[in-house]
Parts: sequence; C-alpha cells; structure tokens
Amino acid sequence: MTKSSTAAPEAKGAKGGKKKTAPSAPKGKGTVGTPGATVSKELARRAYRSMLEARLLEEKLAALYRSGKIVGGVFLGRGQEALSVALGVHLRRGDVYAPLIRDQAGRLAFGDTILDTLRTYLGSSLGSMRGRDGNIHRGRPSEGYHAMISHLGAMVSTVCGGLMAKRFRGETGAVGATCIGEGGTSTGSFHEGMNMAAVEKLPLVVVVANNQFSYSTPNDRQFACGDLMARAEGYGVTGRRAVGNDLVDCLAVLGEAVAAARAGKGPQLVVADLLRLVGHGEHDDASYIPSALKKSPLGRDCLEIARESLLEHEWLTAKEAADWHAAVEKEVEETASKVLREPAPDPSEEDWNAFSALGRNGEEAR
Amino acid sequence: MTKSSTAAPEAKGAKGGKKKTAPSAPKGKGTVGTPGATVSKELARRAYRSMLEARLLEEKLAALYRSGKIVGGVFLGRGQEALSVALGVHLRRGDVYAPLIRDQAGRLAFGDTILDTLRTYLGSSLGSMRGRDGNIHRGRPSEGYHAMISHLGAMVSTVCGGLMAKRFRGETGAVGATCIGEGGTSTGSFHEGMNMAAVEKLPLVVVVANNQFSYSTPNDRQFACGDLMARAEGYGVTGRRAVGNDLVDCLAVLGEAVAAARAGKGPQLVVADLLRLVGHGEHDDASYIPSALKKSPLGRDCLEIARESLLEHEWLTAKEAADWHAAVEKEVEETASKVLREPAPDPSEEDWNAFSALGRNGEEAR
Amino acid sequence: MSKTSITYLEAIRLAQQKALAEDPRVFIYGQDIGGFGGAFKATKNLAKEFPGRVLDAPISEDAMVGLAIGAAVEGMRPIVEMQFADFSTCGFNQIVNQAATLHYRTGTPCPIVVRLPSGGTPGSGPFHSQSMEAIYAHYPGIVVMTPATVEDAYTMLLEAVALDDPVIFCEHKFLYYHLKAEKLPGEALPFGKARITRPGRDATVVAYGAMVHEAVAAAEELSHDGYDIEVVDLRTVRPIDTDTILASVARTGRLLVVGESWPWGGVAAEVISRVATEGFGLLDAPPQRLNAKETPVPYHPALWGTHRPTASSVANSLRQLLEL
Amino acid sequence: MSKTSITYLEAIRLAQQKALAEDPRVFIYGQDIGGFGGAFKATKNLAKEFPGRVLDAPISEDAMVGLAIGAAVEGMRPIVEMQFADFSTCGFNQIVNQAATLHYRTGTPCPIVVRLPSGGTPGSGPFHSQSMEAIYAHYPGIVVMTPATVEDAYTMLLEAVALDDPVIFCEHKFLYYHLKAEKLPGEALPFGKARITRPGRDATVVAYGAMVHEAVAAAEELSHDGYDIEVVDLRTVRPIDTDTILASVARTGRLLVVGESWPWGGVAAEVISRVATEGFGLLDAPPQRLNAKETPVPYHPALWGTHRPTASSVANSLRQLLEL
Ligand SMILES: Cc1ncc(C[n+]2csc(CCOP(=O)(O)OP(=O)(O)O)c2C)c(N)n1
Ligand SMILES: Cc1ncc(C[n+]2csc(CCOP(=O)(O)OP(=O)(O)O)c2C)c(N)n1
Ligand SMILES: [Mg+2]
Ligand SMILES: [Mg+2]
Repeated sequence: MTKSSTAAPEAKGAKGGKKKTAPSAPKGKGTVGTPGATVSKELARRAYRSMLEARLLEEKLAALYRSGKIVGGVFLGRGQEALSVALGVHLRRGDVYAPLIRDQAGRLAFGDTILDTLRTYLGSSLGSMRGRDGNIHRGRPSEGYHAMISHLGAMVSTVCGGLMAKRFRGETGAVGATCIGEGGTSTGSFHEGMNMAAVEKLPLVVVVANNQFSYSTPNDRQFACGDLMARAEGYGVTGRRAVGNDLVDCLAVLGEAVAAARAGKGPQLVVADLLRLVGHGEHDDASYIPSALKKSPLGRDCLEIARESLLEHEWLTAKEAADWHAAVEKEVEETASKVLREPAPDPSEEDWNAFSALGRNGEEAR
Repeated sequence: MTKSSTAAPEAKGAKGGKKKTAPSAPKGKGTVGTPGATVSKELARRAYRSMLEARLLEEKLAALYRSGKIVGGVFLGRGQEALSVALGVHLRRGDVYAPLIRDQAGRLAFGDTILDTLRTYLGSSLGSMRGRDGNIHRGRPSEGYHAMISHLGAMVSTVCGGLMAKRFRGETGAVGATCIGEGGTSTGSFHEGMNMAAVEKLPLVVVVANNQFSYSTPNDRQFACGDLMARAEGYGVTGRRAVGNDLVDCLAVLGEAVAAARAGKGPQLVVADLLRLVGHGEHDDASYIPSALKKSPLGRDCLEIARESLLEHEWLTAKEAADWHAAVEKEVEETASKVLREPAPDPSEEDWNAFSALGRNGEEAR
Repeated sequence: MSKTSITYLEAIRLAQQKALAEDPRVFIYGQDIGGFGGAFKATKNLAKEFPGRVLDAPISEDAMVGLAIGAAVEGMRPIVEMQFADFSTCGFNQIVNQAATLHYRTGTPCPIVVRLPSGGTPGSGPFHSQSMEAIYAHYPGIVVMTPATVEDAYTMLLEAVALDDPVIFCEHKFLYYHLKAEKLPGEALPFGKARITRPGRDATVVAYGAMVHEAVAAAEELSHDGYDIEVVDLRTVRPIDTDTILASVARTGRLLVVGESWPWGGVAAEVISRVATEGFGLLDAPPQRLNAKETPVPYHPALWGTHRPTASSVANSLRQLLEL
Repeated sequence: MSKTSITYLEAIRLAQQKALAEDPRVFIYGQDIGGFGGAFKATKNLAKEFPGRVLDAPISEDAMVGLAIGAAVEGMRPIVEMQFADFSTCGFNQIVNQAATLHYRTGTPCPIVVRLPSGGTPGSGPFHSQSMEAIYAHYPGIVVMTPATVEDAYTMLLEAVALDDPVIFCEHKFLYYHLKAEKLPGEALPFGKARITRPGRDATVVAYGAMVHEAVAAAEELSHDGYDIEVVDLRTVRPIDTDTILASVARTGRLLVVGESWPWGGVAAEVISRVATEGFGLLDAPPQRLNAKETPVPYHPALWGTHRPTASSVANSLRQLLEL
C-alpha cells in the first residue's frame, strides 16, 4: 500500500481527500499501514482466510440454491469480502456487531461458523435460528452478534443501545459496529441512528459499502451528494475512506476507525466504493450493472487482490494459499453434507409461542 | 444590512462562512440586498405588516387560552416572525407551502387570514378545519397551503409530492417550501424528504429555524455537528445562512433561496439561529432557557429590529407603524369577538365519515 | 392452461399499464420499479412505455408515501409500490396519520394507492411474508383491498386508482405466478362487494386473498363427505360487505372465518364480531375462526406450512364446526 | 380527597422511581424527560435523583426504540417514553419487527417498556389523542397494558419492567390528573388478570383504560332503573383474560364491550370474537360493542365528546342490550 492511499485524517467530518477507488498495489514486507494503524501479517492472514471461507461457502450456498435445497432468498457478498472482513476481524469478544446482507466474511471473522451458516440457510433445527429465521437474518444477540432484521437502517440504533448498556454498566473499551449499503443510507432509521450515536458520542463504527447499486437502482437515483463521506460532517462524526476491494487498505482504515472508536473518539463513518460481483440475490443476473463498470478497477475481485498482496508481502506462500483453498473447500463440502442430513424443524414440536416470559399457551392468563 | 452578512455562496453544500447570529444594523436607503437578491421597500413593508399581525394575533390567542376560550395547545412563534415571514412573503399563488408550528407570520404572508386562524383555534364550524382539527394544524391543501400533521418531518416529502405533480404536468416556476425546527431535523422523515428532494432536484426550500431548543431539549442533546448547515453538503443541496431575527437579512437570504429554487437550481436549505421568546406552548414558561441566552443578541426581538430597520431605511414612518399597530389590534379584537359568537360544530350534523368517496355510511357496501 | 394465460402478477402489471395509458394523472413510484421492472416484475416495461412516469425511489418508505400524498393533493393519482408489504411499516406514519386523515381534516381527498406484495411464500421468513391488512383497516379513511383472483387483481387495482380515498392494495405473492386466467374481465363486481365463490348450504367460510383458495380446496374435500360448503371471498376487507356475509350465514347457519394474518384484531375477529352482533340469531353454532399461529412467520417451509391455514387445517376446522 | 392523594400520573412517576431505585438495569429514555421531567412531568426530578439514567432523546422515535432494544439485548431494562402515543407510529417498525420478533427468532428476550401517553382529552385533536392498543396487540410477542386505576398504573408499570417481553404501556392521559388514590398498593392482581370492578348480574360491560370509568358511571345510572351491571376491567389487552370474561358472561348472559379506539379490529372486536367462539352458549342476547366514531379524533370538545364513548352512550347501549 502506498502512502497516497492513506486513510482520511481523523478530523471530524474529514473530506478524506479525493475518492479512493483504484486498488493500490501493495508493496514491501513486514507490517504496513497508515499513521495510527498497522496491518500485521497475522491480521492479514486471518482476514484472508475468512474471505476465502466466505467466498467458497457462498459458492456452495449458490449451488444449494440452484439445486433447490435452499428455499427463499440467497444474498451473497462476492466482491465485498475485503471490506466486510476488515470490520469483522478488528472486532473482539465483548464488542457488538450487527452485520448486514453482504457480510459473510465479516461474520466468519467475528466468530460465526460455516456450520451455523449452512444450518441457518438450510433451516436445520440445530442451527442458531432453528429454522425460524434464515439466511442473512442470523445471529446470537446475547453474544453481541445481532441478527439483522430486513428493514434497512434498523440495526444502527440497536447497536447504539448495546453500547449504551455497556456505558451504563461502566464497561469501557468495547466498540459497536454495523455495515450498510449506500442505498440503506436513504432510510430514516440510518439517519436517526447516526445522529443519536453522534449525540451520545458512542464508540460506533458504521461502514458504508457503496457498491454503486441498491438492488437495481444506481446511485444517481439514491442520493445527490456525489460522495457519502460528505454526510460525516453533518452528523459530527469522523469520516474515513477505504478502497473497498483492497484488503490491506480496508484493514488499515478499519483498524484506525475501530481503534479511534475504542479510544473514545466517537462514531466513525467509513465509506468505501466497490462492486458486488454477483446479483442482488441469486435470482438476479445484475444485468443492470454496465460492463464498463465491471471492467473498471472497481470491478477487480478483492479476493484476487488480497491474495496478490499477501503473496507480495510474503505474508502467505502460493502453497499455503492453495492448501487453504483446498482445506476450506473440503470443510464446506463436508459441513454441507452433514447439515443436509440434519433434522428439519418439526412443526408439532414447536411451542408456537412468541413470548419469552409467558410460556407455552402462557399468553392466556389463567 | 452590511455586506459582511451576505448570504452563503450558492455552491452546493456551501459552508456559509462563519455563523451569523448577531443581527446586523441595517443601513442606507432604497433597495438593499446581497448579490442576486434585493429587498425592496414594498416587500419589507408587506413582511413587517404580516409580522405585526402575527404578533398581535398570537397575543390574543394567548389571552384566549388563558381565559379558557381556547381548549388544547397554543404554540406561538414569538421571536421567529422575521424568519417565518421571509419565507411566506416570497411565495406566491401556485407555490406549495407547508408551514410548521411557529409560522403564524409566514402563514399570514402567504394568504392565511386572521379570521381563519381565530376560527380554527376557537373551533368555529365556519373555519377551514370546521372544528375537526385545530390551532397550527390548519391549511387549505387544495390551494397549495398544506395542513401540517404533528409528526415532525412529515411535511418535507409531502411538499416534494406537490412539486412532482407540477413537474408531471409540465408546470414550471413554482417552488415548494416548508419550515422545521432544529429538533425536527433528527427525524427520519426529514432525512428521507431532504434526500428525495435532492435526488429529484426539486425546487424545494427548507428553512431550519434553529431556536436552540426543541421543547426543553438543548441542541447538544439533539445533534452533534455543531452547525446544521453542514448537512447541506451531505444531501447535495445548497446551504444558506440567515440571521434569524433580522428581517432584512432573512428577506434577502430567503429571496435568494426561493429565486434559486424557482430558477431550477435544486433544493435550498436555509439555516437560521434565533430564539423563541415564549414557551414551547402557552403552558410552558421556558425556564430552561438560560437568561444569558435571552439577553444575548439572539434574544433580541425580531419585531423591534424590523421596525428599527424599516424606520432607518425610511421605508416606514413612526406614525405609520403606530397606525398599523392600532389597526391590526382593532382587527384582531373585532375578529375575535365575531368568531366567539360563531356556531361551534354540531355533533349531530357531522357525517362522521372519514372517507371521501364512500359517502355517509358509505363505508358499508350496499 | 393456454400459453397466453394471464397470471395474477401480469394482471397487476396490465392494470397499471391501462391506468397509465388512460389517465395522465397516474404515476408509479417505488424501489427498482423503473428499468428493472420491480422486484417481482409488476412494472416490467412500463418505464419504457411511459417515460418519466414510472420512477425509482430511494429506500425511503416514509418519504415515498409522503410524496404520493403531496402529489395526490395536487391532483395526481400515484401508485406506490412497496417492495414487500413488510416494509410498509417504515411508511406507516404517513399512511395512517397523513393519508388517512387528510380528507376528514381538510376536505381534500387523498387518492393514493399503496401496493403491498403480501403474504407468505416458502422460505421467505418473518420479514418478507407479512399480511398487514388488519393494521391498515383499523384506521378510518383507508380502503383495504385483498384480491384473490386474477380478474379481481386487475379490476380492483383499476378501481383503487379511480377511488378518491387512499387504498392499501394487498396483492398476494403466493398467487403471483400460480394463479392464471384465460383473459381479463370486461366487468367487475361493484366496489366493496363480496363474492360467493362457491355456493353451499351447510356452512359458510369467509376468506380473502390466498386463503380463498385454501377454503375452496377444503370445501371440495368436504364435498366428498357430503357437505356443501359456501365460500365467501371478501375482496375488500375495509369496507367489509357485511350484508353478503349475513345473507350467507342466514342460509347456512354456520360460520368459519379464515385469515392468513394473526388472530388478535384481525379480519376474522372483525367479521365474527359483526356477525355475532348483527346476525346472532342466524347462527346455529358458535362462529369459528382460523388464523396464522401466534409467532412471526417462520422461515423453514415445514414450519411455514403449519403456521398458515391450509386446505387441510381449514377442512379440520370445518369438520369441527359442523359437529358443534 | 386528602392533600396527599396520589394521581394516576404521580403513580407512574413513583413506579419509575421505584424501578430505578431497585434495579440498576433500568433507565429511561425519551424526549424532554431529563431536567424538564417530561411533557406531562411523569419523570419529574428523576434525572436529578438518578444521574445519567434518565436521558433526553433526540426527536427520533425509531432510533429511541432501536436503542432500547439493543440495550435490552445487553441485559438492561429500558423504559422509553413516547411524548404522545400518536408519535409511536414513527417507532412502529422497531416495535413490531424487531422487539416483537427478537425472542422467537433468536431466543434472546427483549424486555423493553414503551410508555404511550394515550387517549383523548378535549382540544387535543387527531394527533395527540390516539389509542393504539389494537395496533400493537395484533403482533404476537408484544404485551399491551391499559391500566385504568391509580393502583394499576403503579403496579402494572412495575410488572411491565419486570417482564421479559416487550410491553406497550398505554397510560391514559385523561386519567392523569383526574384520578386519585389515597395510597399506593402493596399487592397487585396477577399479570394478565382482569378485574371485576363492579359486580352485577344483568349484563357485563367489558372495558379498559378510561372507558372503565365511563362504564362504571353508566352502570350507576342504570342502577337507578333497577339494573345490576357488572363491569370488567381488562387491565391488559394482550393477553386478554378470556376466562374472567366468560365467567362474567356466564353469570349475566349479556355482553357489551366498550373501546375508546376505532371498532375495526379493536379490543372490542377481539373480545366479542372470543366470547362468540368460546362462550356462544352463555349469551342470552347478541353481544354488542361501542367504540369511537369512525373518523380521526376531532379537535373541538363538542365533537370529541361525541366521538368517544361516554357514560351516557354506554348507558344507551346497555339499555338497548337489555331489551334484546
Ligand atoms: C426499509 C427497507 N426497504 C426496502 C428493503 C428491500 N431491499 C432489500 S436490499 C435492498 C437494496 C439495498 O441496497 P444497498 O443498501 O445499497 O445494499 P446492497 O444490496 O447494495 O448491498 C432493498 C431495497 C429493505 N430491506 N428495507
Ligand atoms: C415525530 C414527533 N415526535 C415528537 C413530537 C412532539 N414534539 C412536538 S414539538 C417538539 C419539539 C420540536 O422542536 P423543534 O423541531 O426544534 O421546533 P421548535 O418547537 O423549537 O420550534 C416535539 C418533541 C412530534 N411533534 N413529532
Ligand atoms: Mg448498494
Ligand atoms: Mg427548536
């Protein structure tokens, strides 16, 4: 990574200089990074591994969808793994994380598993969602891993709440984090949540994955400011820019953002341009994305860029890369076969009770 | 008005230079104004007259409230008449206007009357709201004068809709306008409406009356950006600043904003600092507003400043000012006595039907 | 089915096409409805056919409805497409507080149509399966339509556009592709009129939307046992055609109401409440209702199939009702 | 009344004070509730007494509820004050789609309380008078409380805070100042249990919130004609204590349900539907309901007084019911 792709200054509402869209060609060895943030070999390897897992797992999900094994929507993060993982890998136990649609990589880095992902998609009764909810709507909220609702923007304030709870208890050092697409920034919920986080000066990191389209809708029908970084100043939060398909840059920028939040510097808004290399969902061929855009630097596959970076930095050998690929592929395949044999939820065993306190049939006061 | 209080440049998301809070001492004669906007004697006189009407009418409303004649809330705009009227007076027939809580002056300038205001507050069956809704929730939507709902922020997108209708019909030259308090900018509705207006590049003028408090809540609990002008860039709209209690400045800045919108330059966000010189409603003594703030330039009464300006510009004589005062006072008193004798709505004559198309009892399909 | 048969979804598209063609006041606003033709393709090609009148909206349901209201005030006839009914919760305030109250408060009508792709399909889960008719029908001033047939999807959407009141148009996603008709109708039942979908004399099943088909299938099943079940399709759930329901109950003496949504305060509760208060003497047995189970709509198809009423659970309820 | 008597509003304040004092997990979040003590003073002095635990929120109902949910997930017991029930429409999505579904989906409970200053008062108009209990009660996973007495306002709010489920707490503004009690109760009825406010044998009136007092007044009026009317106060409208209602109808044979909100799918519809399906044989006459008229809540006191059920309209309905 060259110095010119350095993250935005930490000043509130920083303009972040000119847009960073072209992936930088990483150079040099050992630890690299922008001032205030370093990317270690260790971190980069962990991140790359999660990206690889996400990619291969999602390819399997797509195959399961095509073969009719997964019923319902399949929404993949292909092309967005670098940005997603860079957030997840910087979080730790005790943090609050609400990933969104395209965050398979971040989820795995945060501690979700290939097993539970498959269980949730396939509706296994052994999964964390027990067939009650599926696909991207999964999590373990009591472990700081929120299960998103579909309504975009809603998770911003929810994460704020988790952080408020920690503040009330006098716990320090935790951060909260969530992602959103550029389309999701048009929701009232996003706005209210960002503003609230800023008022409370919460240690919140919000990553905007600007993949140029919200479903089929291009950015010129979604917002008019040209650059969503301009929103940071209006909320009174720190804005930073990352190169969305460059893992090393994402790791550096997210590292800074998470560190700043942890250090009590208030909410951090990270904006990154990228492209999803897949349809909105697996039912969608994304024919509305112009091929010129796909061929532009934005369309370069972040997984390839990451592998090249790691090889160049000598943080990973070609042999390791191949071994990892094979190992992950094997794990995904084996896990899928296992989960496909697991029991579906049995309607007659369900308690059909939405209440927590009121027990089975407890809704009726007796 | 001095040149130094010149409105913000028209560039998108203009920062508008340093905050303009101290009312400028108007100087000179004839037409004054910032480049691109002029304030004529005629306009200033009309505006002042509406301010005076609003002030005296609202004093009467407060008295009627205290004597128990008005039941329900009374929310006054004292101290905010200059900003409010400056918007109303620049609008014309065919424009779309959705005033908010503190816009008595703007309403009168736009064409609302003392008579209908009193009828609405007193619930007269002859008023435009026929006792069905009251106080600030009045309007004549079919005449471009929207009747606000209480939910803050909701009117921004509604006005957008009116402007879209005109665009669909190929009508040009009309603008839409609404006001909001700084507290109302925290709503999701405000955000969605502003963003939508920007995407559609609508001729919308939104005035933020930053009176430092939303009910009792001070700005540091409402937003963190320090200056709401910073939001303009994030929406991709033009930002302008006005001195909230200086009529001549408000007229100049709103004149520019309305003209720019009419000329197709897209949404205009005007931010003005001021103070309400009265409680949130007449039930509230506003004891939470520090007296130092009340005594600061922000606390100077816009009506007095306006009168001084007009006298200094020789746009109004002291005799005229006194005559106007007496005439308006008389009109308000006489209208109130008249309306107090008007019939209340008769429940037995109501059709108790919320539907437009379905007629009395029409809800039941027969 | 012939190759040229028209699906429920296509009927909705064609109704919009006709509305756009015949009335310059009509425009459509919603996410991804322009060039893309909508998440379900209910507006396919319409943006091309009617340039500038089928517009992509940002992800801003509140403002989408607000915009429609403002345009309606100025004389337009907007149709808003929610991507899923479930997301209309984000436009809820504008619908119930601005659209529903506008005419009563100001005398200005608010002719907007909000299309809600509604109801469950397998694997769609808690946030892409909801039926929200009861929520909107609670509010005076809102018309709520729930077409169950291809023909009704077509004629009722045109009716909705023509109506001077805000209409929540609950089109059922489960019927989008399954349901087909040979041609579009020239005529329609009057606004707000229920239909006797299947005449019978032993019991009345009142249903709407996708549940009409479950009810008809259940009636068929019971016909093998010699029972003759009448099925009433409400078509609109606000207003409710109480007269047709009462006349049916007068004939059969027994009533089962089926709703895909939750029981508390749903359409079934409202219908039973009306029949109990206005037609008590017509009932030979306690009226019954069958609704979704009392949880969010589950993701797994096996759970979903149990959560919602089906032909077989309707048939069970009917058998019980016939023995009461 | 003694000078030291406690109002319904003060009971709500005292319950919050007790909750804050006894449970460090409790905090309160809402507009103007800190130093100012709230639009109705329901949190007066609490910010001073419990520093940092009674916080002013921005005008962001959606985010207010979202914050409460996130805090609840992390083990807190948030109370959210809506400035008026009517503004909860702006937090609707978080309440019905996130709070209501959280436990079912994830197994994590969502113990939040959302306080809704509800119901009509003269001159408050369409947007400061609403009763939204039926809207929230439709959704499985949400408890809806509607206290009608000072004692219940106190004990039920404490109960709400203790409960592991999201609670919509509909406190009635009309009762805030009018209703007084000498002291706070040590004991409370069990959760979800209805109360026989006034025993009787000729007819049952089921009511809740402010309508309980109109029903009692109507019963008094009818006692002069020799009728003995039983009044049942639901206390919570979700769950509904169907057993107590059925037992009452078993005694009286006649049922009138009164709701301040609109009829379509309201509490009255739900109660009548339950009694008709489960207690049909107990009824000697068709059950009846009395609700608000079918328009937004009007501003003028004369219209408002006719829009809502009152002692005299309840008495009229009862007279009709007794003649059926
Ligand atoms: C409030 C709301 N409205 C509509 C939708 C339907 N929807 C799901 S994803 C999506 C597009 C999201 O675009 P963006 O935020 O840019 O994320 P991306 O899919 O590009 O990653 C839409 C409209 C939703 N989930 N929530
Ligand atoms: C969505 C919504 N929430 C709450 C309220 C209650 N409310 C009415 S006025 C007000 C304060 C408004 O403050 P601001 O926008 O700054 O306007 P100001 O009163 O200062 O003119 C509040 C909270 C409301 N009207 N709408
Ligand atoms: Mg996107
Ligand atoms: Mg203010």
